[in-house]
Amino acid sequence: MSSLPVIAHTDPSALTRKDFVPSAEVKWCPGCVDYSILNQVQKLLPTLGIPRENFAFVSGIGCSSRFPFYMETFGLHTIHGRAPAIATGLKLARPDLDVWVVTGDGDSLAIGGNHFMHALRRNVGLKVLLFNNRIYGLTKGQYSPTSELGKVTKSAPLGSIDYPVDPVTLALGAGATFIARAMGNDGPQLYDVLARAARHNATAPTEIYTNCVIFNDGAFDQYTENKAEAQLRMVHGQPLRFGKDGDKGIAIDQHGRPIVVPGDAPNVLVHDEQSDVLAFLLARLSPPEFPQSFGVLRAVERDSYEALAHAQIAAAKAKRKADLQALLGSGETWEVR
Amino acid sequence: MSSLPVIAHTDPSALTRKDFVPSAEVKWCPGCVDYSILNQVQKLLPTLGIPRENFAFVSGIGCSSRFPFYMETFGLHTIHGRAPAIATGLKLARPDLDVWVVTGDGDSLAIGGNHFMHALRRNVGLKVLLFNNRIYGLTKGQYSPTSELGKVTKSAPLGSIDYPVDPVTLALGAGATFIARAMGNDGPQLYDVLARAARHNATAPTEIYTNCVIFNDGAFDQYTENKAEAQLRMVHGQPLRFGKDGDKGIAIDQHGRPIVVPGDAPNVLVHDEQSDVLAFLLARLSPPEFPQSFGVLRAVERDSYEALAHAQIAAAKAKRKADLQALLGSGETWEVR
Amino acid sequence: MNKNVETLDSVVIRFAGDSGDGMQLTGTQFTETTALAGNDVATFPDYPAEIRAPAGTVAGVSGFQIQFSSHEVFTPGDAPDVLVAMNAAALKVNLGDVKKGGTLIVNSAGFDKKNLEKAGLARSPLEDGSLAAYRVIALDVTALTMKALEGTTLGRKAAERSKNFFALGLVYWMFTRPLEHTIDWIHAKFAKKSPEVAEANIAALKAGHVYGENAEIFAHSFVVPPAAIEPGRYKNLSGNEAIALGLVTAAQLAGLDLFLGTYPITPASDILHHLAALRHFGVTTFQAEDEIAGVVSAIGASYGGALAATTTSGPGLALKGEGMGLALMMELPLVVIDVQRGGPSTGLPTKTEQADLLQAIFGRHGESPLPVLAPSTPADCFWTAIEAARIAIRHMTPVIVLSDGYLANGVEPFKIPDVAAIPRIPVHFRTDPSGFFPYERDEHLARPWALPGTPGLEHRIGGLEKHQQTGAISYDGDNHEQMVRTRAAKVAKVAESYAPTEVLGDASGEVLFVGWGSTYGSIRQAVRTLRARGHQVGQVHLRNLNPLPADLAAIFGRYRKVIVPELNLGQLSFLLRGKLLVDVVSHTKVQGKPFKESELLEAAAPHLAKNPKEKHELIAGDRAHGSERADA
Amino acid sequence: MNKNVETLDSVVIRFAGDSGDGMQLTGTQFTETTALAGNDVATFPDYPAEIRAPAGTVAGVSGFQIQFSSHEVFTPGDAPDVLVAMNAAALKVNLGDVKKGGTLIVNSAGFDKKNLEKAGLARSPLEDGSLAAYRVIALDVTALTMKALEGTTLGRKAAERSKNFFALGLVYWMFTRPLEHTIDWIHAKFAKKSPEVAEANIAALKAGHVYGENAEIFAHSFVVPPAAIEPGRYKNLSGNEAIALGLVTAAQLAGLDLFLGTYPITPASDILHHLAALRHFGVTTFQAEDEIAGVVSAIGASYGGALAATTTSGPGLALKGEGMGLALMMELPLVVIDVQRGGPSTGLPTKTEQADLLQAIFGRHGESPLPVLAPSTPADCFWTAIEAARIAIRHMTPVIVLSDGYLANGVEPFKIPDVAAIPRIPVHFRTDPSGFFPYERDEHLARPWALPGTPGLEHRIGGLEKHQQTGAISYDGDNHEQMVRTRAAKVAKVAESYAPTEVLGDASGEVLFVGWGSTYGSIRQAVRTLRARGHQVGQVHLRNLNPLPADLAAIFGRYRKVIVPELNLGQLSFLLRGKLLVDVVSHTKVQGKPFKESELLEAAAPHLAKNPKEKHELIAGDRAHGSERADA
Ligand SMILES: Cc1ncc(C[n+]2csc(CCOP(=O)(O)OP(=O)(O)O)c2C)c(N)n1
Ligand SMILES: Cc1ncc(C[n+]2csc(CCOP(=O)(O)OP(=O)(O)O)c2C)c(N)n1
Ligand code: SF4
Ligand code: SF4
Ligand SMILES: [Mg+2]
Ligand SMILES: [Mg+2]
Repeated sequence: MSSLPVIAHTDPSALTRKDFVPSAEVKWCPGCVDYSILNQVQKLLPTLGIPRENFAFVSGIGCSSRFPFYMETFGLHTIHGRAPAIATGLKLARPDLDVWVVTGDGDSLAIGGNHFMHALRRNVGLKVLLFNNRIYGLTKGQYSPTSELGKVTKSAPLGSIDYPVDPVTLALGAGATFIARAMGNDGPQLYDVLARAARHNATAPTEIYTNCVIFNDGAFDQYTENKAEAQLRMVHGQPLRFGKDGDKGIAIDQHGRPIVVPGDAPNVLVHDEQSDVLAFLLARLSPPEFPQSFGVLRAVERDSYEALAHAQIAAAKAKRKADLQALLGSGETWEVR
Repeated sequence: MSSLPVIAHTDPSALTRKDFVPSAEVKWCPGCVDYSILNQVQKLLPTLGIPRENFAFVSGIGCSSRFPFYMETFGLHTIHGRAPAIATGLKLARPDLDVWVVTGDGDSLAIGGNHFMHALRRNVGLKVLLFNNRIYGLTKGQYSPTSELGKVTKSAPLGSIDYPVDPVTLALGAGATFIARAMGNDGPQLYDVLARAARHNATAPTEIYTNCVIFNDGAFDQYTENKAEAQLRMVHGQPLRFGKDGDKGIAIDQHGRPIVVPGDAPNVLVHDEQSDVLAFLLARLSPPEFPQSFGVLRAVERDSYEALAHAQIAAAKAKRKADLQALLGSGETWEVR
Repeated sequence: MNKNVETLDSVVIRFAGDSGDGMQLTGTQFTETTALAGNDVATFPDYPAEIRAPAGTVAGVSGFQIQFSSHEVFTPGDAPDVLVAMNAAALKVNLGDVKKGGTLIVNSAGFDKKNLEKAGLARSPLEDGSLAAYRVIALDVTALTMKALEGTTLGRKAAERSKNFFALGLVYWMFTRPLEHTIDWIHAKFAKKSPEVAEANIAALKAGHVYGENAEIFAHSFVVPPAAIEPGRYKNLSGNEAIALGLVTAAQLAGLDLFLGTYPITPASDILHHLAALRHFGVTTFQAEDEIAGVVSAIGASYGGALAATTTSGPGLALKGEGMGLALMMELPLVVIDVQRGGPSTGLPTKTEQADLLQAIFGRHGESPLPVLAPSTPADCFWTAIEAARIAIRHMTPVIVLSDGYLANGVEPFKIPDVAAIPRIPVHFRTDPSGFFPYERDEHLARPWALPGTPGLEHRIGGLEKHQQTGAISYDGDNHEQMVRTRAAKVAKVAESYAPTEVLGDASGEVLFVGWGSTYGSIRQAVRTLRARGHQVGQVHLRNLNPLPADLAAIFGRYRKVIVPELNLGQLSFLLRGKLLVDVVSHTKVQGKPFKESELLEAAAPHLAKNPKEKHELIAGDRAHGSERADA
Repeated sequence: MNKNVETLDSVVIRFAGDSGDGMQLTGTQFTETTALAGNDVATFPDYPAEIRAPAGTVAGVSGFQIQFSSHEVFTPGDAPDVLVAMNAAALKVNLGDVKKGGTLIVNSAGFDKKNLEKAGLARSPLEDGSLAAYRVIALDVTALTMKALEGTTLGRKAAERSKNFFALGLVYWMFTRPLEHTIDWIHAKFAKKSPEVAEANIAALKAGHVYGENAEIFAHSFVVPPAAIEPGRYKNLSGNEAIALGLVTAAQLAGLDLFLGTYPITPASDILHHLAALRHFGVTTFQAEDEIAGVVSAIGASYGGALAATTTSGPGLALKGEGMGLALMMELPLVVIDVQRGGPSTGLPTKTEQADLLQAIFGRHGESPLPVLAPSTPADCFWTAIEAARIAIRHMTPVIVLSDGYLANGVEPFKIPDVAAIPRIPVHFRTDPSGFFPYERDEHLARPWALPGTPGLEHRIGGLEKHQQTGAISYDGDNHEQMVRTRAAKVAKVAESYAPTEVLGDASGEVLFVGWGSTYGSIRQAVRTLRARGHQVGQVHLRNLNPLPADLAAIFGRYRKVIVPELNLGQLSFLLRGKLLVDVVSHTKVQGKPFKESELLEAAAPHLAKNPKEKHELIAGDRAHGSERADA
């Protein structure tokens, strides 16, 4: 029925990074890690075989949410926290589009926590770039839901008393079919992870650690100063090892608690992107006792929400004719002469 | 500074169930499991050693949220989804009160999902009764965020396409220090679990399966029809066994996946309320492959939000005098004559 | 046996009983049969607030009122001529409304000790003489039904459930109505699933009819001759269903898929339910996590090229304010339906009210004007939904439609339109990239609808103020002023497409009633009565609340007084005063109920001439100038 | 060397540079020193919208304007007499505002090729003759500063950062100002953390001063003699800080703990920041997950007996509508602060606007009236916050305070009050259980504040309509009507406590300006000028927007015209028209900026007498009847 214009698409094979760079000036602070993420995304998109006009970036409000302005694609810079819900409507209406959500830790976990959670549980086909700088950047430095306990900010001059939430465990709790984590300033790592997310069939959130040089500088140094000890790189089917030459491994005890064992111990766990319990365990690891996990924690295929929605519509259409005149005239009627 | 009236409290040792029964007529449908929950709560409160006037019940909107009207305590029947946030304000202002939140699966997980999640991560001292009937009762039977895929309701005549969310894994994902699950119509089970929740120092949510006889009758029959096989009762420090005479046990494989083993197998897991990974694993179990877990999944002590808040205020007061005249006159001033 | 038949002009009848007694069904059947017989009808269903209030109590009483007539009727009537009461609580709750001298048909089985207790009555009104002012027909409907079903295979309880059909049969006899329509309906409804129930219901229905025929309790039966109604095919339609059908029709007229993003709330949920059943029309209904997600998902869908709508009631409208602001800033079409209920806060969720008007017009931060419409009858909900979609698309703007609980659940005969005769809704998607600017405007001041997926149209828009042509973020003060004034001008421009305001009744005279929304029928009825008494009275019923029509001041000037009746504290009054500087008389009521005709007559009384000049000839439809209240 | 000193009445000076150049600090220091010197001052800081816009660009320009005078001043002035511009972008952005013939002090180092490029300038305005209409003083501030710092331990970059102090020193010389205050301030600020920075800044400051003294670029320096200001101790206070202090003071006056539930948003966040630093006053600040949690947590705290507040800006106010409805239904005290910014939607978040007025008054579903107040100056924010708390507690109601971005960040001298002299806020917590009904009312129509924890007061309330005395749920229509009208009457009653409306200027005459909020100063300045020109002009500045004072109609009647200037599309105008049926003249501007005096003079022109009767003697304070604009 829909009369959307029938359109000849452009050829995606000809696309290069430059095609995704608009003329607009990028206005993040010099040194902000947001630049690095922008760069990786602009590199990634031309490799996906999708016509440029089919990309839509939807963001909320925050420094990170300025992202769509810096992409030569369709872009919506909306209101604070609501991007996942707006994108859900767009993806439901237009499953042909490749819809990306760009959001910050405040945008997605403070005001937008519920929409984020529901997009995940519904498994809507959205790629979600969660710029986690553990601070509210745009509003000049209040603590966020991911800020550490005791953090001193303008809104918590004696230190924050809010226990932080971990976006990854939250996503797992909501039933996410995909969840990944990457360092925003580690180009290759980020690229690899985003390349996986881009190809996931349904909701694909990536938590990206994003250093804010102005209001939370150095927040992620702990993961880069001694990378081998501080980062656990997860590879599906491979043992979960870290440290110098993989001399340490992650295992699990009888209470279901993670433990560190020698890298060659027989009980070193093997990464399995299908196991949500394992993903939860890996997400819970954190320094100093453990390394922090990076990469794809979980990836399972499950019908996306829009696929189910359109299958239902298609089935209904196959079964019943959409005759508007008949619909209006249905039920008990009578004739007045 | 506060001039709240100084009040002689009533003697809690004299309280009985009857003291908590108000004159208001209970208006749930005959047969609704909400009655059973009301009954257990009214039995439990007099055992807690708390003066009656110190109980406050805060609810949102829904059949379940009518609960405060049926309790002879202080009660707020507020707006849809916001009870955890209102209760957070109340508890912060009045840590001396015993504040209970009463909510439904729609109230706490649809519109109120974010407040629920944030109350949990902040660890506010609230007892949360989550009446999960897997349906919107009050608005006459739409599917809820906990309704099963394919459920046929007025708002989904061809079956719901929403993957349900599990309140327990969601709570764990948010970092809950306590989470429990009980059958609403199993009086003793419910009483035991609520007695534990009532004594937890911080956020204590209990998911209560609540059969709605009108719009979702029989939703939980699967857990009662063959109780031994269908229910895993968790006891801290005890092996996780179920089935006839505990002939089966829950273990974990190298991928972190749960498996069923003979009850006397050496690798049967031991319940540990301190292990959130184990709690996540237990929460994920569900029929037909596994039993459903009931009881306390997780319970750890961690300072409550209001305790931290008031400690900070007390420390600040100890350090600096609150002299309003001095505050108004602080900074650069000058005299005009 | 008395075979007298008396002819009546209009009758008001109310069926009342416990919510388990099937009164809504009984009322609906009576309405349909009556409409089929050619009467004009207007109905008012009245449910209890609780889902399942305890049986037999006052809180559990359910009612259904119908006015039917041999001329046009506009309201279900003020006071019933006939009350059918199935138990003591139903009598207690409804008696006060019944006309003195009216008829009470009561099921005496509903007045036993237990029932009296539950109703909070010390003694039985059937016995204490308190019903002396009425004609009381008490019969043991329960026992009579049981007797009629002797020999069927049904148990006592199931059989008892048929008692409403006995009552219906009796009333059918009373008003000389055929049983066929209801018998057919029972067949269709029960024959497959439980043929015994069908059989029992039919038996009860016939028994009631026969009882009327034989028992010597009625002096005579009545007949209300058919009304002169516009020819065509009709069906009964509730406001909520009409909105759903209107939205689907609008989508078809525009050639778009319909997207509804919504969160359930009384009394709006049924719109979702109706639309969810229309997947085969390409309708997507998204039951969101809350009202905010409801409206913003619709914005996303609109951006993608769907006809997008969101439905809610007052508390939800409050929550959608920020989202609507985004839609009007992005200038995307969106239909927002607010089915008003008693407020503030949770208020009276099952009752009707008109108190969201100013919230709809002003309830967003910043200068954020948008068109606001209100349907006047259940069937008009259909046309108003289409009109809202038309404006939304033509002007690229969100539009609010203010329905209410009374329209939503009320039912009236709806003349089934010929789809082919309804004007299309033109949609122009921008496809040409050359010279494309996201905020360039057409003659309606609308910007282009530029869909993602269109090569060369890649652009970025959002909630920040934008450059007046390129849509790029602009912090420039002059540009902001220009944009603020342009958005206002765009909405003001909607009024240019209005037909001249229709004046019902006298085109000038003593009093003009100005109303909006569901008060249409009550006002219409009052105007008719006043004119019949010889007064010169007109009626303007506004469908467009924002912007207001340009010709109102001129019309107002033709009457000595302008009275504005509303189910709030005077919101339209305030609006008219502020916009037109006219000292209108505000007449308000906030009881969760529609106006009675008598209340409006009283309101008019002080402003009427002492000696009306002459009796008017009431022509059918009494329109001053006669454009159809349809989407012309 | 020229030692001439010229005496001036008023001067307007603007400091402008890159956001990294410390212009806000420079402006603040100049303001404080000038206030200490006894002038009356008014300021306007103007930040860039971006957090860190690229250095040197137009988007990154930051400005600070001060008017100081030997008589009362009410605005930072329309057009600067002196502009200090630290780079090309700053000159470009600000030049248009400078008075023809005004003085430009420019840092020539900010006009190199790179800077010109970033500013989007093809040629240097210093060289292309485009500044001929001004007195240009171009000096290489950067180099001069570097030179002054030779021998200090600081690196080049750090040293360069002191250049704003050089400029400040120069301007201090120009206006014959002492350096002590700033030197003290530098000591206090930097001495501990980085003594070298302190040293460098002081050296730069002194060098600038000496440069003015020695370089033969100024014909003379100026002096602006002290103004006649009410005696007392003063300090500079921004609107946001004033709100914070007002809330803490109100809590103390009421003997309650203060609870703030809020979510950060520009330009309101600073209120949170200020209050978060006051834990030792028993203040709880709860940084909630969103605005809804912000307002409802405050409701919870209010129910518990705290003085509860929530702070936000437009988008947040839209989100809080449902919560405010709950508060007014539960009838709990609550102070809602809306610091308005440019809208709609995200709009112009760093700019000022007054477009939330009708949203504040009408933006909730159902009939949900509540008191609305607006402060008129930064210092008045203090008193308005106290007044809001007083009304909230006395009438048991939420109250909205409408501040705006201009007040929030603006700074003015605040006369430090004697706390002991401010009237207490009486609080009565109900403790007696005998005869307790949750919705019984006192003489203010307020219900009792009954705290949990009080034995025998156990009761249940909520958002559903309640019985007018017991507070039990009531679906009764008459009760609902009674409650709706009572809630309205309660809010209307607030007006009974107002002092007679203050009229500034002439008590009758040609024109009355009626304003509200931050336009106070501009209007005041315009009225002063018009009266000086001999016109009879009055000013009413409304602090109470809802309910309106009862005496307005009488006052309006004393003028030939009523002009209502607003930074929106005429919201107060509409309100006054609707309430009073007066044909006021609306004068509006929506550019994210305050009115200029000249704009108001123009607006008044068509309505003024051609030949004003006589020149008025302008008495200090020019009040018609003189109640203090404080919380009396
Ligand atoms: C409804 C609403 N509330 C609050 C704000 C103010 N606000 C804008 S962005 C933001 C938080 C930004 O933090 P985050 O999402 O972490 O993004 P970042 O700037 O750190 O990238 C807030 C509170 C707003 N614009 N709208
Ligand atoms: C803001 C708002 N949105 C929607 C509603 C309508 N509403 C009331 S209760 C409810 C859901 C009830 O479901 P649940 O929380 O599961 O409670 P139950 O009735 O099943 O106990 C809804 C949608 C409302 N009252 N307010
Ligand atoms: S404030 Fe922080 S997050 Fe924002 S642009 Fe600057 S560095 Fe990046
Ligand atoms: S509708 Fe369901 S949940 Fe609600 S009261 Fe009835 S049985 Fe209980
Ligand atoms: Mg952030
Ligand atoms: Mg439920």
